Amino acid sequence: MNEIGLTHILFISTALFFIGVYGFLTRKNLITMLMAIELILNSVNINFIAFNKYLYADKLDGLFFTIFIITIAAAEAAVAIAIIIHLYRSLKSIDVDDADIMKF
Amino acid sequence: MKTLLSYSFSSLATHMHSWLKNVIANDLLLTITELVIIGVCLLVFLILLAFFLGYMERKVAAFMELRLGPNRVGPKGTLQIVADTVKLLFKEGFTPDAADKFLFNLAPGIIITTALLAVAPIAYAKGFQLWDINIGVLYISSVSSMAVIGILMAGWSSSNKYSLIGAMRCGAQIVSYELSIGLSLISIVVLTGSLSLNDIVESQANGWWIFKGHIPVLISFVIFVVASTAEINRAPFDLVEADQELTGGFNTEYAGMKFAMFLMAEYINLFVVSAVAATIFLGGWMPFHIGGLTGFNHIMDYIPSSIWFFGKTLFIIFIIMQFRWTFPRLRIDQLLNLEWKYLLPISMVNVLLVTLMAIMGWHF
Amino acid sequence: MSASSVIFYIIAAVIIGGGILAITSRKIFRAAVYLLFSLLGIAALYFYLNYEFIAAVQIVVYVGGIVVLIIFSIFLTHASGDEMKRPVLWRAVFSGLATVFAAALTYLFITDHNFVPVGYALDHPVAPSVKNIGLQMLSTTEHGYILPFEVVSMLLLAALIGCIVIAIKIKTKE
Amino acid sequence: MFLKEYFGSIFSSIKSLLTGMKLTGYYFTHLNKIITEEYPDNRATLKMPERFRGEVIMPHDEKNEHQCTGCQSCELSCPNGSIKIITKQEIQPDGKKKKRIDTWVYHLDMCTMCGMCVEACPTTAILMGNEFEHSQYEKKYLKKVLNKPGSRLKDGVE
Repeated sequence: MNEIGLTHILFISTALFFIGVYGFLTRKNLITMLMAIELILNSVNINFIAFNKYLYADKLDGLFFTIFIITIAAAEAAVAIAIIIHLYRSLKSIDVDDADIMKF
Repeated sequence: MKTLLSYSFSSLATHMHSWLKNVIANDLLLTITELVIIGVCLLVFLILLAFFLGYMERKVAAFMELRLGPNRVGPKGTLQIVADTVKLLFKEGFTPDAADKFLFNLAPGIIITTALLAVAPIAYAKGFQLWDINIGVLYISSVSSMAVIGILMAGWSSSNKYSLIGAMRCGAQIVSYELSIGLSLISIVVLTGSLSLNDIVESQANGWWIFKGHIPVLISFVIFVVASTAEINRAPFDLVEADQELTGGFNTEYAGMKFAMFLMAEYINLFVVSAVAATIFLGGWMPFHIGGLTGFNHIMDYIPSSIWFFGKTLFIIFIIMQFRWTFPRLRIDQLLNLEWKYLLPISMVNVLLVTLMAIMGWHF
Repeated sequence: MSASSVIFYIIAAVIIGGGILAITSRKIFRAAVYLLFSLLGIAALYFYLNYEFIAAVQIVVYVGGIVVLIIFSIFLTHASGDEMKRPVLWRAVFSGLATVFAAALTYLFITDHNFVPVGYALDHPVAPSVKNIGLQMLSTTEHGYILPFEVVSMLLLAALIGCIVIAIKIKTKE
Repeated sequence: MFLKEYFGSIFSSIKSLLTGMKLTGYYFTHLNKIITEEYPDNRATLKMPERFRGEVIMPHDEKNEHQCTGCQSCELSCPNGSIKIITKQEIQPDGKKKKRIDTWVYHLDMCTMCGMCVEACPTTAILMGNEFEHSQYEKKYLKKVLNKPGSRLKDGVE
């Protein structure tokens, strides 16, 4: 454990964050964009846990932030998928470029 | 005799560890060797277990239908399942042309991996537990929720309508029944105050929860058995594979060894579910005691703890098998009605009752 | 190199490899499966850091919930065997450049900054056990999280109702 | 009212489930009730149930007489044409000509043991037999003639 420092874990979370950002920028499909968002949220979770573990071992606040982020991510994914399915019903496509009308 | 009773496997494990330490100097190599030894032992145990359960299921089914069951290969048909395994081994591993080959071949692996992962924290006997994790119950329920991914994967990648319908049903079924499983487990967690399976077993030293916990625990035991039968896709909730309507559901396209892996995962899941039920409600490896009758209790103590554990587990397995050969299959709407209209509300109210009981200290 | 660091590098490879494949794979179901591997790797990382509770929660919520939801929506909106369009070249190049530069910048920050744990923290670590988490989650004192807990439960209820309202099929009289 | 219905349905369903499990449990614990016949081993003592349909037979009495008048209603009622009756004209002692069967051909390979011929027969000349070991190497052996050579119609059967 001693060889693996905080910076190792921060590199993972940085890489994951920017992978997510890249995916969010290049993908055009709503579901894959949602996946990219999940990656970004998870990289943030890793950061919270790592800081809690290595810097503030006397508190649990990072852990609580992670729990709340996971909860909110679940709610967000559920709502997003409801929207995607509704969009698919009206437009027969879940491509962001096709969803160009303001009300449907 | 006393030494035999207080015998625990931890001394054997430490002994083996020190012996291996002398033989293998390298730390990394030592860890890998030990992991390999444990893994091989576990795999052999589980394969033998799957063989036994397969034989047991055929015999139980036959006796309940006034038949004899397998009785040709080996004495009393005991080698029938071995013959079946050999046949499955030599069968062609067929992959459909339109299938997504990568996912098609990955799916049986995922399913069997999740089944194997859930075996880890179970306490088989006194002092014999592979991984005494402090969140045992949560770990098992989280790992077993991964099996749905494998089934969805198998159903989608076969690119076959039957498989896809089977996978959709499976998703709806497992995701909904997981809720009542979780709630019925929580009722015992509330009473024990710990998620660790070891602590839960220890808390039942003076009586199993099914006796100590009055009616609410009985209700959650029944809910657990019913919902876990649905979770592992066994009849009467086997409409994921539903031979008559879906020609096999998600495993329509599978043959040979890949199909054997699905089959083995089913039996391991059956074992895990029954072992969890036995651990949580029936006291795991704790012997059966009646307060006041010291002589009787002493006799019960002489039975080894592993026999208690496996006896209870086999009892639950037998009940689940009896479900299979007694009840007709449900329709999908009946299945979801049962969960969302009956099991979930009842188990929610039940958790409140159990919490009240735990606060007031009404249990023994 | 000890066993523990080998395990760490395997976990890191699974997380990053899964993430990269998840956003580049052109078959959408495969992307979801790679995402699953990435999320499982993150759960393994939590196990590695001895945060078992959060790892189990990660598996329950992400693998048992969100990935299953995503796969369900894929079932409902795609046909088996479809491939997605390749991203437009200039968009891929520019977003790739932007992310690489930003990642490099962050990398510089991380390597430059010297993270020093507070001495008090090292001497009095709190075990992230379920008991401690539960006690602190529901306490009303300084580091208690009872208010966010209740707010999040309200949010979940709102999300539940919102999903039903959005996805419900309104029967029109014809 | 709603609550009463709800809990009533729960209790009645639990009761019905227990009834089913009681039955299977009873069978499981009463192994002497098993009805499986281990066929090739117990061929000597095997006793088929009376209602078993193995083939169509035409019983002949000790004077080599059968009861078939050659009315051909069995041939008409057979759904897959496995019965073929060839008739002949026979001169009676009083000089009248009567229709009698010449050969009663039974194609066992086409028969599905539905038993409709037996039901159609007005004189109960044919029955379903219990014999079931019919396996042959060639299909032609499955074509059988049911009336024995030299047999004649029993007196008094019209």
